[in-house]
Amino acid sequence: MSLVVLMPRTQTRTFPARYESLAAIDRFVAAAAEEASFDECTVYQVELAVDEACSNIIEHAYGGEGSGTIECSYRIQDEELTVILRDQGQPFDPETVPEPNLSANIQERTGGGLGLYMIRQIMDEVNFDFESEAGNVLTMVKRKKHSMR
Amino acid sequence: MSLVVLMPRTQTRTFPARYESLAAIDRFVAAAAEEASFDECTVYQVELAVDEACSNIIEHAYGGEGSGTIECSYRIQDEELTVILRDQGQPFDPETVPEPNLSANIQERTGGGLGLYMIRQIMDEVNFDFESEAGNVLTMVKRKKHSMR
Amino acid sequence: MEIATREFKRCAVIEVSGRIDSATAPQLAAVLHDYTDKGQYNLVLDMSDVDFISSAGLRVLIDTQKTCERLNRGRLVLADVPEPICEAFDLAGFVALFDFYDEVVEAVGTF
Amino acid sequence: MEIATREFKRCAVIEVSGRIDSATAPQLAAVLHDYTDKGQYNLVLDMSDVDFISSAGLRVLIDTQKTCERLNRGRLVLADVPEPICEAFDLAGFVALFDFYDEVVEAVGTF
Ligand SMILES: Nc1ncnc2c1ncn2[C@@H]1O[C@H](COP(=O)(O)OP(=O)(O)O)[C@@H](O)[C@H]1O
Ligand SMILES: Nc1ncnc2c1ncn2[C@@H]1O[C@H](COP(=O)(O)OP(=O)(O)O)[C@@H](O)[C@H]1O
Repeated sequence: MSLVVLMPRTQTRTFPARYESLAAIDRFVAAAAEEASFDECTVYQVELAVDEACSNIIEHAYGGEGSGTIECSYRIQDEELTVILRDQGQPFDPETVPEPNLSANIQERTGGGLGLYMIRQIMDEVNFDFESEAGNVLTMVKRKKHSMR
Repeated sequence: MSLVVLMPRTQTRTFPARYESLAAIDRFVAAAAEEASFDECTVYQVELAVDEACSNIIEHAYGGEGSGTIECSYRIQDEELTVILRDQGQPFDPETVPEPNLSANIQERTGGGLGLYMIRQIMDEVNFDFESEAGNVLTMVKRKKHSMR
Repeated sequence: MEIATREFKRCAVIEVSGRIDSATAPQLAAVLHDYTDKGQYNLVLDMSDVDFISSAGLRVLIDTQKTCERLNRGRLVLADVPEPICEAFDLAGFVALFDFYDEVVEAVGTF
Repeated sequence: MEIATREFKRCAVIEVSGRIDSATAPQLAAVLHDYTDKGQYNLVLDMSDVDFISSAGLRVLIDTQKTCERLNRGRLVLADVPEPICEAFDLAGFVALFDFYDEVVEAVGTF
Protein backbone atom coordinates (compact mmCIF):
# COMPACT_ATOMS: atom_id res chain seq x y z
CA MET A 1 0.00 0.00 0.00
CA SER A 2 1.42 3.37 -0.93
CA LEU A 3 1.01 5.87 1.88
CA VAL A 4 0.01 9.35 0.86
CA VAL A 5 -0.15 11.93 3.62
CA LEU A 6 -2.56 14.67 2.72
CA MET A 7 -3.31 17.95 4.42
CA PRO A 8 -6.63 17.75 6.24
CA ARG A 9 -9.47 19.34 4.33
CA THR A 10 -12.13 21.04 6.39
CA GLN A 11 -15.33 22.89 5.68
CA THR A 12 -18.10 24.41 7.78
CA ARG A 13 -21.64 25.50 6.92
CA THR A 14 -24.57 26.65 8.97
CA PHE A 15 -28.14 25.66 8.15
CA PRO A 16 -31.52 26.73 9.53
CA ALA A 17 -32.80 24.05 11.91
CA ARG A 18 -35.70 23.08 9.67
CA TYR A 19 -36.56 19.78 8.01
CA GLU A 20 -36.26 21.40 4.60
CA SER A 21 -32.54 21.87 5.36
CA LEU A 22 -31.96 18.11 5.57
CA ALA A 23 -31.54 17.62 1.83
CA ALA A 24 -28.85 20.33 1.67
CA ILE A 25 -27.07 19.08 4.80
CA ASP A 26 -27.08 15.55 3.39
CA ARG A 27 -25.65 16.74 0.07
CA PHE A 28 -22.94 18.69 1.91
CA VAL A 29 -21.89 15.63 3.92
CA ALA A 30 -22.29 13.14 1.06
CA ALA A 31 -19.91 15.25 -1.03
CA ALA A 32 -17.40 15.08 1.84
CA ALA A 33 -17.80 11.29 2.09
CA GLU A 34 -17.23 11.00 -1.64
CA GLU A 35 -14.16 13.20 -1.34
CA ALA A 36 -12.93 10.79 1.36
CA SER A 37 -13.36 8.13 -1.36
CA PHE A 38 -15.82 6.00 0.57
CA ASP A 39 -17.78 3.47 -1.49
CA GLU A 40 -21.40 4.15 -2.52
CA CYS A 41 -23.01 2.31 0.39
CA THR A 42 -20.72 3.95 2.95
CA VAL A 43 -21.44 7.40 1.51
CA TYR A 44 -25.12 6.58 1.84
CA GLN A 45 -24.75 5.46 5.45
CA VAL A 46 -22.77 8.54 6.49
CA GLU A 47 -25.50 10.65 4.90
CA LEU A 48 -28.08 8.62 6.82
CA ALA A 49 -26.28 9.03 10.17
CA VAL A 50 -25.99 12.79 9.72
CA ASP A 51 -29.63 13.06 8.61
CA GLU A 52 -30.73 11.17 11.73
CA ALA A 53 -28.61 13.36 14.00
CA CYS A 54 -29.92 16.58 12.43
CA SER A 55 -33.53 15.36 12.54
CA ASN A 56 -33.05 14.70 16.26
CA ILE A 57 -31.57 18.16 16.82
CA ILE A 58 -34.57 19.76 15.15
CA GLU A 59 -37.17 17.51 16.77
CA HIS A 60 -35.71 16.97 20.24
CA ALA A 61 -33.03 19.60 20.99
CA TYR A 62 -35.00 22.49 19.50
CA GLY A 63 -38.39 20.90 20.17
CA GLY A 64 -39.51 21.36 16.57
CA GLU A 65 -38.81 23.60 13.63
CA GLY A 66 -37.98 27.10 14.79
CA SER A 67 -35.40 29.77 14.62
CA GLY A 68 -32.28 27.80 15.66
CA THR A 69 -29.44 26.67 13.46
CA ILE A 70 -27.28 23.63 12.93
CA GLU A 71 -23.62 24.17 12.22
CA CYS A 72 -22.09 21.33 10.26
CA SER A 73 -18.34 20.92 9.84
CA TYR A 74 -16.31 18.11 8.44
CA ARG A 75 -12.67 17.22 8.28
CA ILE A 76 -11.11 14.69 5.97
CA GLN A 77 -7.70 13.43 7.00
CA ASP A 78 -5.99 10.40 5.62
CA GLU A 79 -8.89 7.97 5.29
CA GLU A 80 -11.03 9.32 8.06
CA LEU A 81 -14.05 11.59 7.89
CA THR A 82 -15.04 13.55 10.99
CA VAL A 83 -18.43 15.29 11.02
CA ILE A 84 -19.24 17.77 13.80
CA LEU A 85 -22.77 19.09 14.41
CA ARG A 86 -23.36 22.02 16.76
CA ASP A 87 -26.70 23.34 18.04
CA GLN A 88 -28.00 25.65 20.75
CA GLY A 89 -30.93 23.50 21.83
CA GLN A 90 -31.65 21.47 24.96
CA PRO A 91 -28.95 19.04 26.08
CA PHE A 92 -29.93 15.42 26.78
CA ASP A 93 -28.40 12.32 28.29
CA PRO A 94 -27.77 9.74 25.59
CA GLU A 95 -27.11 7.11 28.28
CA THR A 96 -30.74 7.17 29.31
CA VAL A 97 -32.05 6.45 25.82
CA PRO A 98 -33.25 2.82 25.65
CA GLU A 99 -32.26 0.47 22.82
CA PRO A 100 -34.94 0.23 20.14
CA ASN A 101 -37.12 -2.86 19.82
CA LEU A 102 -35.79 -4.72 16.79
CA SER A 103 -38.25 -7.59 17.09
CA ALA A 104 -39.10 -9.52 13.96
CA ASN A 105 -42.73 -9.37 15.09
CA ILE A 106 -44.19 -6.28 13.49
CA GLN A 107 -46.91 -5.78 16.11
CA GLU A 108 -44.25 -5.50 18.84
CA ARG A 109 -42.38 -2.81 16.98
CA THR A 110 -42.56 0.84 17.88
CA GLY A 111 -41.66 2.90 14.87
CA GLY A 112 -39.29 5.20 16.78
CA GLY A 113 -35.93 4.97 18.43
CA LEU A 114 -34.06 3.84 15.34
CA GLY A 115 -32.14 7.07 14.70
CA LEU A 116 -29.60 6.98 17.52
CA TYR A 117 -29.24 3.22 17.10
CA MET A 118 -28.39 3.51 13.39
CA ILE A 119 -25.99 6.41 14.01
CA ARG A 120 -24.04 4.18 16.43
CA GLN A 121 -24.19 1.22 14.04
CA ILE A 122 -22.85 3.27 11.17
CA MET A 123 -20.19 5.53 12.66
CA ASP A 124 -16.92 4.31 14.17
CA GLU A 125 -16.97 6.97 16.91
CA VAL A 126 -19.95 8.93 18.27
CA ASN A 127 -19.41 11.50 21.02
CA PHE A 128 -21.89 13.95 22.55
CA ASP A 129 -20.56 17.00 24.42
CA PHE A 130 -23.06 19.26 26.17
CA GLU A 131 -20.47 21.24 28.19
CA SER A 132 -19.10 23.24 25.28
CA GLU A 133 -19.47 27.00 25.10
CA ALA A 134 -20.47 26.51 21.50
CA GLY A 135 -23.62 24.65 22.55
CA ASN A 136 -24.26 20.94 22.05
CA VAL A 137 -21.53 19.26 20.03
CA LEU A 138 -21.92 15.89 18.36
CA THR A 139 -18.73 14.48 16.86
CA MET A 140 -18.92 11.45 14.57
CA VAL A 141 -16.01 9.69 12.88
CA LYS A 142 -16.12 7.28 9.97
CA ARG A 143 -13.01 5.41 8.79
CA LYS A 144 -12.54 3.85 5.41
CA LYS A 145 -12.83 0.05 5.47
CA HIS A 146 -10.21 -1.87 3.54
CA SER A 147 -11.28 -5.13 2.03
CA MET A 148 -9.23 -8.06 3.33
CA ARG A 149 -7.12 -9.82 0.79
CA MET B 1 -41.99 17.51 -55.19
CA SER B 2 -38.65 16.95 -56.84
CA LEU B 3 -38.75 14.01 -59.22
CA VAL B 4 -35.74 11.74 -59.19
CA VAL B 5 -35.71 8.95 -61.77
CA LEU B 6 -33.56 6.10 -60.54
CA MET B 7 -32.50 2.94 -62.33
CA PRO B 8 -34.54 -0.02 -61.11
CA ARG B 9 -32.67 -2.17 -58.60
CA THR B 10 -33.40 -5.86 -58.76
CA GLN B 11 -32.22 -8.92 -56.89
CA THR B 12 -33.14 -12.61 -56.88
CA ARG B 13 -32.47 -15.39 -54.41
CA THR B 14 -33.63 -18.96 -54.12
CA PHE B 15 -34.48 -20.56 -50.79
CA PRO B 16 -35.33 -24.15 -49.78
CA ALA B 17 -39.10 -24.43 -49.28
CA ARG B 18 -38.81 -25.02 -45.54
CA TYR B 19 -40.19 -23.02 -42.63
CA GLU B 20 -36.66 -22.40 -41.39
CA SER B 21 -36.12 -20.35 -44.58
CA LEU B 22 -38.81 -17.82 -43.59
CA ALA B 23 -36.51 -15.74 -41.39
CA ALA B 24 -33.95 -15.38 -44.20
CA ILE B 25 -36.62 -14.63 -46.83
CA ASP B 26 -38.15 -12.01 -44.54
CA ARG B 27 -34.77 -10.35 -43.95
CA PHE B 28 -34.11 -10.31 -47.70
CA VAL B 29 -37.45 -8.61 -48.41
CA ALA B 30 -37.31 -6.29 -45.39
CA ALA B 31 -33.93 -5.01 -46.59
CA ALA B 32 -35.52 -4.28 -49.98
CA ALA B 33 -38.43 -2.46 -48.34
CA GLU B 34 -35.97 -0.38 -46.33
CA GLU B 35 -34.04 0.38 -49.51
CA ALA B 36 -37.33 1.57 -51.01
CA SER B 37 -37.42 3.91 -47.98
CA PHE B 38 -40.75 2.65 -46.63
CA ASP B 39 -41.50 3.56 -43.02
CA GLU B 40 -41.04 1.02 -40.22
CA CYS B 41 -44.65 -0.20 -40.17
CA THR B 42 -44.77 -0.57 -43.94
CA VAL B 43 -41.50 -2.52 -43.96
CA TYR B 44 -43.02 -4.78 -41.32
CA GLN B 45 -46.21 -5.29 -43.34
CA VAL B 46 -44.37 -6.12 -46.57
CA GLU B 47 -42.33 -8.64 -44.59
CA LEU B 48 -45.58 -10.05 -43.20
CA ALA B 49 -47.23 -10.35 -46.62
CA VAL B 50 -44.22 -12.17 -48.06
CA ASP B 51 -43.97 -14.45 -45.02
CA GLU B 52 -47.64 -15.37 -45.41
CA ALA B 53 -47.23 -16.05 -49.13
CA CYS B 54 -44.16 -18.24 -48.56
CA SER B 55 -45.81 -20.12 -45.68
CA ASN B 56 -48.71 -20.87 -48.02
CA ILE B 57 -46.36 -22.09 -50.76
CA ILE B 58 -44.68 -24.48 -48.33
CA GLU B 59 -47.89 -25.65 -46.67
CA HIS B 60 -50.35 -25.68 -49.56
CA ALA B 61 -48.47 -25.62 -52.90
CA TYR B 62 -45.80 -28.12 -51.81
CA GLY B 63 -48.04 -29.86 -49.27
CA GLY B 64 -45.48 -29.45 -46.50
CA GLU B 65 -41.76 -29.12 -46.07
CA GLY B 66 -39.90 -31.04 -48.75
CA SER B 67 -37.38 -30.70 -51.48
CA GLY B 68 -38.88 -27.76 -53.43
CA THR B 69 -37.62 -24.21 -53.58
CA ILE B 70 -39.00 -20.68 -53.49
CA GLU B 71 -37.41 -18.14 -55.79
CA CYS B 72 -37.78 -14.62 -54.47
CA SER B 73 -37.05 -11.54 -56.59
CA TYR B 74 -37.66 -7.95 -55.99
CA ARG B 75 -37.48 -4.76 -58.00
CA ILE B 76 -37.39 -1.26 -56.66
CA GLN B 77 -38.29 1.46 -59.10
CA ASP B 78 -39.13 4.98 -58.18
CA GLU B 79 -41.19 4.51 -55.05
CA GLU B 80 -42.57 1.09 -55.82
CA LEU B 81 -41.43 -2.29 -54.57
CA THR B 82 -42.37 -5.38 -56.57
CA VAL B 83 -41.84 -8.80 -54.99
CA ILE B 84 -42.15 -11.94 -57.14
CA LEU B 85 -42.33 -15.44 -55.65
CA ARG B 86 -41.97 -18.53 -57.85
CA ASP B 87 -42.56 -22.16 -56.91
CA GLN B 88 -43.06 -25.52 -58.64
CA GLY B 89 -45.87 -26.78 -56.41
CA GLN B 90 -49.57 -27.34 -57.06
CA PRO B 91 -51.51 -24.46 -58.58
CA PHE B 92 -54.74 -23.30 -56.87
CA ASP B 93 -57.65 -21.03 -57.59
CA PRO B 94 -57.51 -17.97 -55.32
CA GLU B 95 -61.07 -17.06 -56.39
CA THR B 96 -62.48 -20.07 -54.54
CA VAL B 97 -60.85 -19.18 -51.22
CA PRO B 98 -63.53 -17.82 -48.84
CA GLU B 99 -63.06 -14.62 -46.85
CA PRO B 100 -61.92 -15.30 -43.30
CA ASN B 101 -64.29 -14.90 -40.36
CA LEU B 102 -63.28 -11.67 -38.67
CA SER B 103 -65.97 -11.84 -36.00
CA ALA B 104 -65.37 -10.06 -32.74
CA ASN B 105 -66.75 -13.16 -31.01
CA ILE B 106 -63.77 -15.36 -30.30
CA GLN B 107 -65.74 -18.61 -30.24
CA GLU B 108 -66.89 -18.00 -33.85
CA ARG B 109 -63.34 -17.50 -35.06
CA THR B 110 -61.42 -20.13 -36.96
CA GLY B 111 -57.73 -19.50 -36.56
CA GLY B 112 -57.01 -19.97 -40.29
CA GLY B 113 -57.62 -18.10 -43.50
CA LEU B 114 -55.91 -14.89 -42.38
CA GLY B 115 -52.83 -15.16 -44.60
CA LEU B 116 -54.30 -14.43 -48.01
CA TYR B 117 -56.60 -11.82 -46.50
CA MET B 118 -53.71 -9.90 -44.93
CA ILE B 119 -51.63 -10.15 -48.12
CA ARG B 120 -54.46 -8.44 -50.02
CA GLN B 121 -54.95 -5.86 -47.27
CA ILE B 122 -51.28 -4.96 -47.26
CA MET B 123 -50.18 -5.02 -50.88
CA ASP B 124 -51.43 -2.59 -53.55
CA GLU B 125 -51.42 -5.28 -56.26
CA VAL B 126 -51.58 -9.06 -55.85
CA ASN B 127 -51.49 -11.26 -58.92
CA PHE B 128 -51.32 -15.06 -59.16
CA ASP B 129 -50.18 -16.66 -62.45
CA PHE B 130 -50.27 -20.46 -62.77
CA GLU B 131 -49.74 -20.56 -66.55
CA SER B 132 -46.08 -19.61 -66.49
CA GLU B 133 -43.35 -21.97 -67.66
CA ALA B 134 -41.46 -20.95 -64.54
CA GLY B 135 -44.13 -22.55 -62.31
CA ASN B 136 -46.52 -20.62 -60.07
CA VAL B 137 -45.79 -16.92 -60.00
CA LEU B 138 -47.10 -14.56 -57.35
CA THR B 139 -46.46 -10.88 -58.06
CA MET B 140 -47.06 -8.33 -55.29
CA VAL B 141 -46.59 -4.57 -55.55
CA LYS B 142 -46.32 -2.07 -52.70
CA ARG B 143 -46.21 1.68 -53.34
CA LYS B 144 -44.92 4.27 -50.99
CA LYS B 145 -47.70 6.28 -49.31
CA HIS B 146 -47.25 10.01 -49.17
CA SER B 147 -48.76 11.80 -46.23
CA MET B 148 -51.36 14.37 -47.31
CA ARG B 149 -50.51 17.93 -46.60
CA MET C 1 -37.62 -17.50 -30.85
CA GLU C 2 -37.00 -17.73 -27.12
CA ILE C 3 -39.64 -18.23 -24.44
CA ALA C 4 -39.29 -17.42 -20.74
CA THR C 5 -42.11 -17.97 -18.29
CA ARG C 6 -42.92 -16.70 -14.82
CA GLU C 7 -45.71 -17.94 -12.62
CA PHE C 8 -47.51 -15.60 -10.28
CA LYS C 9 -50.28 -16.17 -7.81
CA ARG C 10 -53.13 -15.57 -10.26
CA CYS C 11 -51.56 -15.70 -13.69
CA ALA C 12 -48.55 -16.77 -15.70
CA VAL C 13 -46.45 -14.43 -17.83
CA ILE C 14 -45.04 -15.81 -21.07
CA GLU C 15 -42.26 -13.64 -22.46
CA VAL C 16 -41.46 -14.33 -26.09
CA SER C 17 -38.58 -12.85 -28.01
CA GLY C 18 -37.73 -13.06 -31.70
CA ARG C 19 -39.96 -14.38 -34.47
CA ILE C 20 -43.27 -16.20 -34.15
CA ASP C 21 -43.74 -17.73 -37.60
CA SER C 22 -44.68 -21.10 -39.12
CA ALA C 23 -41.32 -22.49 -37.98
CA THR C 24 -41.59 -21.43 -34.36
CA ALA C 25 -45.35 -21.09 -33.62
CA PRO C 26 -45.64 -24.77 -32.60
CA GLN C 27 -43.18 -24.14 -29.75
CA LEU C 28 -45.27 -21.27 -28.44
CA ALA C 29 -48.41 -23.38 -28.80
CA ALA C 30 -46.79 -26.12 -26.71
CA VAL C 31 -45.93 -23.73 -23.87
CA LEU C 32 -49.42 -22.18 -23.86
CA HIS C 33 -51.09 -25.58 -23.96
CA ASP C 34 -49.00 -26.71 -21.01
CA TYR C 35 -50.61 -23.94 -19.00
CA THR C 36 -54.18 -24.50 -20.16
CA ASP C 37 -53.76 -28.27 -19.74
CA LYS C 38 -52.93 -27.79 -16.09
CA GLY C 39 -55.82 -25.37 -15.58
CA GLN C 40 -54.01 -22.03 -15.75
CA TYR C 41 -56.29 -19.91 -17.96
CA ASN C 42 -55.05 -16.48 -16.91
CA LEU C 43 -52.14 -15.78 -19.22
CA VAL C 44 -50.13 -12.67 -20.06
CA LEU C 45 -48.14 -12.68 -23.27
CA ASP C 46 -45.26 -10.22 -22.91
CA MET C 47 -44.57 -9.18 -26.52
CA SER C 48 -42.02 -6.43 -25.90
CA ASP C 49 -39.24 -8.43 -27.56
CA VAL C 50 -41.27 -10.02 -30.35
CA ASP C 51 -39.86 -8.95 -33.72
CA PHE C 52 -42.43 -10.61 -35.93
CA ILE C 53 -45.64 -12.61 -35.75
CA SER C 54 -47.34 -14.15 -38.78
CA SER C 55 -50.81 -15.67 -39.07
CA ALA C 56 -49.31 -18.94 -37.80
CA GLY C 57 -48.74 -17.12 -34.52
CA LEU C 58 -52.12 -15.39 -34.64
CA ARG C 59 -53.77 -18.78 -34.95
CA VAL C 60 -52.01 -19.96 -31.78
CA LEU C 61 -53.23 -16.87 -29.94
CA ILE C 62 -56.82 -17.33 -31.16
CA ASP C 63 -56.86 -21.02 -30.24
CA THR C 64 -55.45 -20.27 -26.79
CA GLN C 65 -57.90 -17.43 -26.22
CA LYS C 66 -60.80 -19.73 -27.13
CA THR C 67 -59.64 -22.24 -24.55
CA CYS C 68 -59.05 -19.61 -21.87
CA GLU C 69 -62.31 -17.74 -22.26
CA ARG C 70 -64.50 -20.83 -22.37
CA LEU C 71 -66.78 -20.96 -19.28
CA ASN C 72 -65.47 -17.53 -18.31
CA ARG C 73 -62.56 -19.24 -16.63
CA GLY C 74 -59.85 -16.84 -17.73
CA ARG C 75 -58.28 -14.94 -20.58
CA LEU C 76 -55.11 -14.41 -22.54
CA VAL C 77 -54.04 -10.77 -22.55
CA LEU C 78 -51.30 -9.10 -24.57
CA ALA C 79 -48.76 -6.73 -23.06
CA ASP C 80 -46.27 -4.26 -24.49
CA VAL C 81 -47.03 -5.00 -28.15
CA PRO C 82 -44.63 -3.20 -30.53
CA GLU C 83 -46.25 -0.66 -32.84
CA PRO C 84 -45.83 -2.49 -36.19
CA ILE C 85 -47.32 -5.64 -34.67
CA CYS C 86 -50.23 -3.60 -33.28
CA GLU C 87 -51.01 -2.34 -36.76
CA ALA C 88 -50.87 -5.85 -38.18
CA PHE C 89 -53.19 -7.06 -35.38
CA ASP C 90 -55.58 -4.39 -36.51
CA LEU C 91 -55.64 -5.84 -40.04
CA ALA C 92 -56.60 -9.23 -38.59
CA GLY C 93 -59.42 -7.85 -36.43
CA PHE C 94 -57.49 -8.76 -33.30
CA VAL C 95 -58.24 -5.64 -31.31
CA ALA C 96 -61.69 -6.91 -30.36
CA LEU C 97 -60.43 -10.32 -29.28
CA PHE C 98 -57.77 -9.43 -26.73
CA ASP C 99 -57.15 -6.93 -23.96
CA PHE C 100 -53.99 -4.97 -24.63
CA TYR C 101 -51.81 -3.47 -21.88
CA ASP C 102 -48.91 -1.08 -22.25
CA GLU C 103 -46.97 -2.74 -19.48
CA VAL C 104 -46.72 -6.27 -18.15
CA VAL C 105 -47.32 -5.05 -14.60
CA GLU C 106 -50.74 -3.68 -15.61
CA ALA C 107 -51.63 -6.97 -17.25
CA VAL C 108 -50.62 -8.94 -14.14
CA GLY C 109 -52.51 -6.42 -12.02
CA THR C 110 -55.84 -7.15 -13.74
CA PHE C 111 -56.01 -10.76 -12.58
CA MET D 1 -40.16 13.61 -3.17
CA GLU D 2 -42.75 12.68 -5.76
CA ILE D 3 -45.43 10.05 -5.42
CA ALA D 4 -47.32 8.32 -8.23
CA THR D 5 -49.93 5.66 -7.60
CA ARG D 6 -51.55 2.96 -9.68
CA GLU D 7 -54.48 0.83 -8.63
CA PHE D 8 -54.80 -2.73 -9.76
CA LYS D 9 -57.45 -5.35 -9.15
CA ARG D 10 -55.90 -6.73 -5.96
CA CYS D 11 -53.32 -4.17 -4.88
CA ALA D 12 -52.11 -0.61 -5.28
CA VAL D 13 -48.60 0.36 -6.34
CA ILE D 14 -47.10 3.47 -4.78
CA GLU D 15 -44.07 4.72 -6.68
CA VAL D 16 -41.93 7.14 -4.73
CA SER D 17 -39.00 9.07 -6.10
CA GLY D 18 -36.47 11.29 -4.34
CA ARG D 19 -35.95 11.61 -0.59
CA ILE D 20 -38.12 10.21 2.19
CA ASP D 21 -36.93 12.17 5.23
CA SER D 22 -38.45 14.09 8.14
CA ALA D 23 -39.55 16.81 5.73
CA THR D 24 -41.32 14.52 3.26
CA ALA D 25 -42.31 11.40 5.24
CA PRO D 26 -45.68 12.93 6.29
CA GLN D 27 -46.68 13.16 2.61
CA LEU D 28 -45.96 9.48 2.08
CA ALA D 29 -47.83 8.64 5.28
CA ALA D 30 -50.86 10.54 4.00
CA VAL D 31 -50.94 8.60 0.73
CA LEU D 32 -50.54 5.24 2.48
CA HIS D 33 -53.21 6.10 5.05
CA ASP D 34 -55.60 7.03 2.26
CA TYR D 35 -55.33 3.47 1.02
CA THR D 36 -55.63 1.75 4.40
CA ASP D 37 -58.50 4.07 5.36
CA LYS D 38 -60.49 2.92 2.37
CA GLY D 39 -59.68 -0.74 3.04
CA GLN D 40 -56.87 -1.36 0.58
CA TYR D 41 -54.32 -3.31 2.65
CA ASN D 42 -52.36 -4.86 -0.23
CA LEU D 43 -49.73 -2.30 -1.07
CA VAL D 44 -46.58 -2.36 -3.17
CA LEU D 45 -44.00 0.36 -2.57
CA ASP D 46 -41.93 0.79 -5.72
CA MET D 47 -38.62 2.12 -4.40
CA SER D 48 -36.59 2.06 -7.62
CA ASP D 49 -36.31 5.85 -7.69
CA VAL D 50 -35.95 6.49 -3.98
CA ASP D 51 -32.62 8.20 -3.31
CA PHE D 52 -32.78 8.26 0.46
CA ILE D 53 -34.96 7.08 3.34
CA SER D 54 -34.31 8.00 6.97
CA SER D 55 -35.87 6.57 10.12
CA ALA D 56 -38.74 9.02 9.64
CA GLY D 57 -39.57 7.04 6.50
CA LEU D 58 -38.95 3.70 8.19
CA ARG D 59 -41.45 4.66 10.86
CA VAL D 60 -44.10 5.29 8.21
CA LEU D 61 -43.42 1.90 6.67
CA ILE D 62 -43.61 0.13 10.04
CA ASP D 63 -46.85 1.89 10.98
CA THR D 64 -48.38 1.05 7.61
CA GLN D 65 -47.26 -2.58 7.80
CA LYS D 66 -48.83 -2.90 11.25
CA THR D 67 -52.13 -1.66 9.89
CA CYS D 68 -51.99 -3.84 6.78
CA GLU D 69 -51.05 -7.09 8.50
CA ARG D 70 -53.60 -6.79 11.30
CA LEU D 71 -56.24 -9.55 11.03
CA ASN D 72 -54.21 -11.02 8.16
CA ARG D 73 -55.99 -8.63 5.84
CA GLY D 74 -53.00 -7.70 3.70
CA ARG D 75 -49.41 -6.56 3.61
CA LEU D 76 -47.09 -3.85 2.43
CA VAL D 77 -44.31 -5.22 0.24
CA LEU D 78 -41.20 -3.45 -1.05
CA ALA D 79 -40.07 -3.66 -4.66
CA ASP D 80 -36.87 -2.78 -6.46
CA VAL D 81 -35.03 -1.40 -3.41
CA PRO D 82 -31.67 0.20 -4.32
CA GLU D 83 -28.63 -1.52 -2.81
CA PRO D 84 -27.56 1.20 -0.33
CA ILE D 85 -31.10 1.39 1.03
CA CYS D 86 -31.18 -2.41 1.35
CA GLU D 87 -28.07 -2.30 3.52
CA ALA D 88 -29.56 0.43 5.69
CA PHE D 89 -32.78 -1.63 6.04
CA ASP D 90 -30.59 -4.43 7.31
CA LEU D 91 -29.24 -2.20 10.08
CA ALA D 92 -32.79 -1.47 11.21
CA GLY D 93 -33.84 -5.14 11.27
CA PHE D 94 -36.24 -4.51 8.38
CA VAL D 95 -35.55 -7.66 6.43
CA ALA D 96 -37.77 -9.73 8.72
CA LEU D 97 -40.66 -7.29 8.55
CA PHE D 98 -41.24 -6.95 4.81
CA ASP D 99 -41.24 -9.08 1.71
CA PHE D 100 -38.78 -7.74 -0.83
CA TYR D 101 -39.17 -8.19 -4.59
CA ASP D 102 -36.65 -7.40 -7.30
CA GLU D 103 -39.35 -6.18 -9.67
CA VAL D 104 -42.70 -4.48 -9.24
CA VAL D 105 -44.38 -7.05 -11.47
CA GLU D 106 -43.38 -9.84 -9.08
CA ALA D 107 -44.76 -7.89 -6.16
CA VAL D 108 -48.08 -7.28 -7.95
CA GLY D 109 -48.12 -10.95 -8.97
CA THR D 110 -48.12 -12.16 -5.35
CA PHE D 111 -51.48 -10.63 -4.51
N1 LIG E 1 -30.22 15.84 19.79
C1 LIG E 1 -31.07 15.38 20.70
N2 LIG E 1 -31.54 16.22 21.65
C2 LIG E 1 -32.40 15.78 22.58
N3 LIG E 1 -32.84 14.52 22.66
C3 LIG E 1 -32.40 13.62 21.77
C4 LIG E 1 -31.50 14.01 20.74
N4 LIG E 1 -31.22 12.92 20.00
C5 LIG E 1 -31.93 11.91 20.54
N5 LIG E 1 -32.64 12.32 21.59
C6 LIG E 1 -33.48 11.46 22.47
O1 LIG E 1 -33.23 10.12 22.15
C7 LIG E 1 -34.41 9.44 21.76
C8 LIG E 1 -34.10 8.41 20.66
O2 LIG E 1 -33.77 9.11 19.49
P1 LIG E 1 -33.83 8.35 18.09
O3 LIG E 1 -33.14 7.04 18.27
O4 LIG E 1 -33.33 9.22 17.04
O5 LIG E 1 -35.36 8.03 17.89
P2 LIG E 1 -36.63 8.98 17.76
O6 LIG E 1 -36.14 10.32 17.36
O7 LIG E 1 -37.42 8.30 16.71
O8 LIG E 1 -37.29 8.94 19.12
C9 LIG E 1 -35.34 10.54 21.34
O9 LIG E 1 -36.69 10.16 21.48
C10 LIG E 1 -34.96 11.67 22.25
O10 LIG E 1 -35.61 11.53 23.50
N1 LIG F 1 -49.75 -20.97 -52.58
C1 LIG F 1 -50.87 -21.68 -52.39
N2 LIG F 1 -51.02 -22.87 -52.99
C2 LIG F 1 -52.14 -23.59 -52.79
N3 LIG F 1 -53.19 -23.18 -52.03
C3 LIG F 1 -53.09 -22.01 -51.42
C4 LIG F 1 -51.95 -21.18 -51.55
N4 LIG F 1 -52.16 -20.06 -50.84
C5 LIG F 1 -53.38 -20.17 -50.27
N5 LIG F 1 -53.96 -21.34 -50.62
C6 LIG F 1 -55.31 -21.79 -50.22
O1 LIG F 1 -55.99 -20.68 -49.67
C7 LIG F 1 -56.43 -20.96 -48.33
C8 LIG F 1 -56.34 -19.71 -47.46
O2 LIG F 1 -54.99 -19.39 -47.25
P1 LIG F 1 -54.58 -18.46 -46.07
O3 LIG F 1 -55.47 -17.27 -46.11
O4 LIG F 1 -53.14 -18.21 -46.13
O5 LIG F 1 -54.95 -19.26 -44.75
P2 LIG F 1 -54.47 -20.66 -44.21
O6 LIG F 1 -53.14 -20.94 -44.83
O7 LIG F 1 -54.38 -20.38 -42.75
O8 LIG F 1 -55.54 -21.64 -44.57
C9 LIG F 1 -55.55 -22.09 -47.88
O9 LIG F 1 -56.19 -22.87 -46.92
C10 LIG F 1 -55.31 -22.85 -49.17
O10 LIG F 1 -56.39 -23.72 -49.44
